[in-house]
Amino acid sequence: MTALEIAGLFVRYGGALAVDDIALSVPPGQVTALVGPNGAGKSSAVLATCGTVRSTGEVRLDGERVDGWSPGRRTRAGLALVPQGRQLFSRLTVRENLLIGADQLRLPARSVAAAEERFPILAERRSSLAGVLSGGEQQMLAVARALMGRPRALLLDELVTGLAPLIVQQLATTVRALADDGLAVLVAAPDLVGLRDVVDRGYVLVRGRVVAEVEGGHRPLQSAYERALGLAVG
Amino acid sequence: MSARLPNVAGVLGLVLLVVWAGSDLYRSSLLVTMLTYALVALGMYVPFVLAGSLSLSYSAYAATGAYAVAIGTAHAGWPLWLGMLVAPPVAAIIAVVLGAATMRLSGFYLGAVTLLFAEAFIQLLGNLGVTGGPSGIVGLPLLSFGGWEPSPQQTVLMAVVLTGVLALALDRLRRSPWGVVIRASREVPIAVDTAGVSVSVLNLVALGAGAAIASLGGALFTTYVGAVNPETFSVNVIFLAVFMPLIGGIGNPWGAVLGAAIVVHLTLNVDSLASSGTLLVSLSVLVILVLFPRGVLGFAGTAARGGTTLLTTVTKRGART
Amino acid sequence: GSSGDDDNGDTVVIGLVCDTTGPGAGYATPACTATKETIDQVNADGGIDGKKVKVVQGNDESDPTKTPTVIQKLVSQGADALLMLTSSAGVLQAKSLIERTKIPVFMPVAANPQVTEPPSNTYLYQLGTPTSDWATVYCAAFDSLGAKKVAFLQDSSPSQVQFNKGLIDSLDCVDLDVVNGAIDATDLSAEVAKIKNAGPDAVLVATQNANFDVLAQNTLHQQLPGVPRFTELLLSSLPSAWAQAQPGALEGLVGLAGTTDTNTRTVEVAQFFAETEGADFRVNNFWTQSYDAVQILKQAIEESGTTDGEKLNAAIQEVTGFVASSGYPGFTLSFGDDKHLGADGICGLVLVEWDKDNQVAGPWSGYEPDCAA
Amino acid sequence: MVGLRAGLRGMTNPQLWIAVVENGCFFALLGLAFYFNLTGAGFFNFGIGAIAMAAAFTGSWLVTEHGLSRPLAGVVGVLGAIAIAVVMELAVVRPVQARGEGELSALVAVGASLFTIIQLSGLFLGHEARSGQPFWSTAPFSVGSARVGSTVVPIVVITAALFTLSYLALQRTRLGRLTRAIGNDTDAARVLGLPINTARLLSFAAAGLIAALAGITFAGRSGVSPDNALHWTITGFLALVIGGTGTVWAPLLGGALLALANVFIPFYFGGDVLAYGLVVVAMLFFAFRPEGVFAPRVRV
Amino acid sequence: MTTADPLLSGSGLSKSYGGVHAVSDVSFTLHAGEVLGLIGPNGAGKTTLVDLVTGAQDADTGELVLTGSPLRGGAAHRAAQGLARTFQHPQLALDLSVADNLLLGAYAARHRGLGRLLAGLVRGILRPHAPADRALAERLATSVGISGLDRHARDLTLGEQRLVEVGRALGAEPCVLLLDEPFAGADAHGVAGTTRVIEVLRGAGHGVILVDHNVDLVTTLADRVMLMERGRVAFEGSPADCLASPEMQRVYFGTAPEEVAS
Ligand SMILES: Nc1ncnc2c1ncn2[C@@H]1O[C@H](COP(=O)(O)OP(=O)(O)OP(=O)(O)O)[C@@H](O)[C@H]1O
Ligand SMILES: Nc1ncnc2c1ncn2[C@@H]1O[C@H](COP(=O)(O)OP(=O)(O)OP(=O)(O)O)[C@@H](O)[C@H]1O
Ligand SMILES: CC(C)C[C@H](N)C(=O)O
Ligand SMILES: [Mg+2]
Ligand SMILES: [Mg+2]
Repeated sequence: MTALEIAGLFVRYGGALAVDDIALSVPPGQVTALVGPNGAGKSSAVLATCGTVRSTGEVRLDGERVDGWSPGRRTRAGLALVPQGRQLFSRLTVRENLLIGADQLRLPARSVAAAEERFPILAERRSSLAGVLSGGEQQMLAVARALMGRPRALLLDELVTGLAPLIVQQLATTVRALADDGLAVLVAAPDLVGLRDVVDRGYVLVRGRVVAEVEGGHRPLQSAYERALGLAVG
Repeated sequence: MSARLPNVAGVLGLVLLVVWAGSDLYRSSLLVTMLTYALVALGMYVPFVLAGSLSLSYSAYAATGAYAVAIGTAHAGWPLWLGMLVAPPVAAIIAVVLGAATMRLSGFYLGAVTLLFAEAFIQLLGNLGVTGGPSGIVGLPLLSFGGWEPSPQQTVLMAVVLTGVLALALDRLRRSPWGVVIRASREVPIAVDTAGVSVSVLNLVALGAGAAIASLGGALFTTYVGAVNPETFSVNVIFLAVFMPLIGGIGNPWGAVLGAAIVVHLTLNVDSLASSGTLLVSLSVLVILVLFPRGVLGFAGTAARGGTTLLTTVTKRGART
Repeated sequence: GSSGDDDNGDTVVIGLVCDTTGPGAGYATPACTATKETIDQVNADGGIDGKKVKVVQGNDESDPTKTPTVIQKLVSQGADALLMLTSSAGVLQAKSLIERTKIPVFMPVAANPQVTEPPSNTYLYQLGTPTSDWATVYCAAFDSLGAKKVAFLQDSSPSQVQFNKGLIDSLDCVDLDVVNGAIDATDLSAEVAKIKNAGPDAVLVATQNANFDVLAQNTLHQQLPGVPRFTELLLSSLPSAWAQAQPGALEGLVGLAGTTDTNTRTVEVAQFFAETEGADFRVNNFWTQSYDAVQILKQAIEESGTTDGEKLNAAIQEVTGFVASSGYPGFTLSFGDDKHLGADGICGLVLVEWDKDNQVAGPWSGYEPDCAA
Repeated sequence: MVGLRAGLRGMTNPQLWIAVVENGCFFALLGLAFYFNLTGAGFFNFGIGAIAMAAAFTGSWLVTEHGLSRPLAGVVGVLGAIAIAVVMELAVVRPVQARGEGELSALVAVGASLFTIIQLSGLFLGHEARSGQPFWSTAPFSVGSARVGSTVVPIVVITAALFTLSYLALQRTRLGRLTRAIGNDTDAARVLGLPINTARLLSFAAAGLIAALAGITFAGRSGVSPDNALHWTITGFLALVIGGTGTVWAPLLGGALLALANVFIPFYFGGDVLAYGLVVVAMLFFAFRPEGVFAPRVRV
Repeated sequence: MTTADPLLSGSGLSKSYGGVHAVSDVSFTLHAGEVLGLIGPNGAGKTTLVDLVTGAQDADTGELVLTGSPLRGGAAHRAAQGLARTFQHPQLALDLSVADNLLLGAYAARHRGLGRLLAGLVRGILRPHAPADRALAERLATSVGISGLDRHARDLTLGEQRLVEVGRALGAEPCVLLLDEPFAGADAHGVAGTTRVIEVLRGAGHGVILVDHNVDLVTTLADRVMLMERGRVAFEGSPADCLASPEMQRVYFGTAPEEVAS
């Protein structure tokens, strides 16, 4: 059974179609990649899945229809998101940013301590405002916030962007471990840098459409992506 | 094409207003009040709408224009038009000095200090001797250019031309490289600064230009009415100047002119006995903001586009059948 | 002033500028009502010279940028004369315009004498009493108390400072200590503390802003109990403001008023207004002066037999010895080429005293001008 | 020497300090109402002064014209103020902001609301000033040579209570944290699916409540009229801005500084200098502290 | 000035916030026609160093010299001397079009100083549009590889916004360009665009400081690499030496196991 199942998804901004009738399945225990060039519609698809952009189509979590649910309800049902960009509360402290995540998931305040341990710098700077952290430190904070609790499905939009190789490696290990624990993981990114070794399967998205669905690790996915890009350019 | 539309409509609107006013003194007076407000609102358009700097001392700049005319005429025996020439630089200097003193402020911090300044300026006008104290200066002569005394309509016509030219100029400025730089400075000051234009200096220039334009509004009013006192341009004017561009639509300086026309119509021309003009204006601001987000001009633009589409569809269909 | 389309010769058009919704609404609203009721009565009695009086009305919200346009509007509607119940600032703004428009303008309740001072005052008239007369009355009152050193607490708005200038100059009978407070102050403790430090024999609060007056009286009552307090003309006409004072804060306060019920004219006019305003109606000078303004205009039109602005203005300047419905019995109003403030002498002024319930108890016992006519 | 003695006479006059405390509390409460809106919705609600006025004015009208008891009128005034604040959010601010037109439109919309409330109060309840009808006042008493008026103790107690409660609510509760997060970055909150509408509504309601309590209590000193609204708005705004928007305590400090200026400038330099004094003091102050006393600084 | 003189050099630069020493005593040189790669772990102080050089923040201590004269003053002043930069978090005017954002650098260059600002105001009214500007926008767009000039910047994805920033900086015709993580989140197409810009500047004898975490790309593009760690320079040298250095191994690839959290 698939943890996260998306079918017939459309996202429109004004007149423009950013996501054009895509279907994705994100099985538990596996890391599914969603690759595509900039502007392909990856973030739009991810955000639509979480309900934070308007969309049409079906989203199922463990078989249950969740499209139509509020984003908060989807989060509580086990759909966790690391959004792209700086989606932090700059004038709240590091600790408070984590607490917001804990609150949203109805977790006890002590779960924050565990999240801080994931990245020692966060523990060190826990009472700094999030807005003074470096770009990468902010990304760590966003990741730590989403990984609190026990989600059923995890959507990671450009998880490793802006992070130094050391941290990337460490996150790759974490992602693998979470998947092995039975989590359904979707990583969206314009390339597979840093996550090559942990990707099990994936989709190639070009101009809002899925042009390839690939099983069997990152290698076939990479070549499908390259073929698709050749196509897209030509 | 569509960028020209507001300009054409604006000029046409002003021409129609002049025709409508004709030789009627009441209508001329309405028009002068509207142009006064329009000039103050156009003045505010530069720093507020383009540069995003919330300077609230616009009553002071309008008053500067008014007093430049009145003092020049009453104490120095100048012709009125000379005062109108002197007003903009004087107001610009005041604005730049105030701006320099508040250089480190932005947003609401700037708003707070400039609002206090506006209130203190009114007090100052009432306490100085040269301004005629609280009773101000009355009994100014009529406008005259070396013997030629324009009729009230001719005066109104000149004011209309001035306002129209300024609106056109600001629209061109808005779209020019200078306009792009200043509009960018509102959203991403750091990007403009690191591209080589000091945002503080840019703001000073915007404040000075805006004050100069606003002072023309005050000068016009006093020239037409022949008197001024410290309360002529009260703090109320500031709020109106903030409202008017929004009512008309901030996408274009003509919005400020349109907003002024709407405000004057609602406060002075609507004939519901003893009703409150302030209430009518503020209610319509609310209605406009909630219903037509981009102001009346924005709404008209959408409607016009919608209309054109409808029209072309209809004509096409007509052609087919 | 017979240019408008509504003016077809068998009506007299009176333009009314009332600030019914702006900062002047507190006093302009009753004065406006009084004016309209008086005009209704004039019409019921057959009008002026057989012509019906028609009212055209505008509201400038005491905003000087609007006043000139509102005046133009009424003129374009055919107004032959104007009654302005709005702030002095607005009328000051329109002075030049009024001079050019050449129709008479009355400000029945305005208290600011600058309005009718030159320049551009040919067509402007006020019914109020000049501040030099106020000084005469205050001096007599201070004298009766033996007060030598008086604190003068005024709001520092430019118009009030100017207004009080004449009064201060004329109050040379006492040693005056002038203290200024911001007109929109939320607190006057500092000002009152300064007064307290000076140790005056009496305090005079001089403001046209009722809020300022009440705040001053509350603070003085609390911090200078026992020191006699005086106020200017406004407070006595605004019963609603008395309620704002803290319990007992107005007790013993002595203020100028414009009416007394020893004047039978006043009582008659009060009865007239009570017919429409109800039994609780209390008359004050807003009502009587508005009433008188209409009557003077009526008299002038009838005398001159015309509504032509300049002729009417000349006729107004002929009005002398008009028996007013305010002040002490026999108080009269006269106008002339260089007399645009109507009051003849100090008998338009009545000193009244407040009681412990913050109500005007009646004339002050300390001093009464000699007005036995 | 004379100057020094005169200087000391002001600073050691307890009456003046009582005035500073009373006014400071009032300004601080108005500033706190602004702060709540700023924290929860990320913008300055210039309707605050009008809401405070409307609560006090309506309460007074109910007492004097309809014989309601003061506590009952107070409750009606407070509920009315909350209702106005909520309607402002639902009918004006939210629709305007939902269009993504940015801060400017919403700001003008609340400005227009301010004038609408002033005019509607005048239209329905009259433009004349009314007596204040505080639901709680104490008998005046003396402390040494100084008199403590009937509204001083209540406003101090209310201020202390509201500031403490606000601090606890915003800093120590989940809802408070959520509110601050949403006011800080609504877009991020939307992406994370936080309950934006509810938190904003609560922050408007809280602002309405605080403004109402401030207005009703302070009106007990010398009454209230629709004309007060604009001045109250400006005062509360200044209190918050001077304080610096950084913490709950900012408006308290800002209110205190403003009250000091309002009391001691007139004492030493005269009331006519207040207007000039405030500009000069504000300019000097902001020259050193361009973002108020407590200001959070984050990077771009 | 001889050819060996650096284009830009900094010495003893420091900046701390409270107890955090974001940059401590950093010195560097950049020669004409050189690309200096700046790498280091998250929080090493790279962005802060870029801020100190461009004047976006004031240094606590340190000197900067550009073509032989000291570089002081605010950000605008330094930009006028020929510095341009991009931001780690893109700073585009979202209400303006892509074309206007691209042209902002060139436009700002024309308005440097009060005199030119006032002249530009008048010129703007008299002649708001120059066809050459449109052509310039198109040229800049082609350089970085972006299309849709009339779109709102608001509608761009983060990746596209980064490219526009690079184009904007290029439009200012800088002699030193500082790029803060231009490759973060970029696809192959975006990488190619930015690379093109870097090569153009290098070819013209200008200098580039390139900050990024994509070590492969930085070491390929850079002539020299500087490795920062905790606000200090840990290593400086050629890309090959850097990759081989023990500092690099330790700091960047975490051979020191205690650095890795489980
Ligand atoms: N708020 C918006 N309004 C209008 N258009 C948008 C909006 N957000 C995204 N788009 C457009 O939708 C398309 C898809 O954007 P999306 O952010 O989903 O792409 P992406 O694949 O995540 O790209 P990237 O790798 O750069 O993050 C792009 O063309 C973008 O310009
Ligand atoms: N304003 C500030 N207040 C407090 N600490 C700050 C501030 N600015 C930066 N720092 C800290 O200084 C350190 C250096 O930050 P900087 O942004 O320069 O790092 P960086 O090398 O660019 O990192 P990244 O690769 O993650 O972008 C970080 O630990 C950061 O948290
Ligand atoms: C008390 C009022 C009748 C006077 C008014 N404030 C004026 O300026 O004319
Ligand atoms: Mg994306
Ligand atoms: Mg960085």
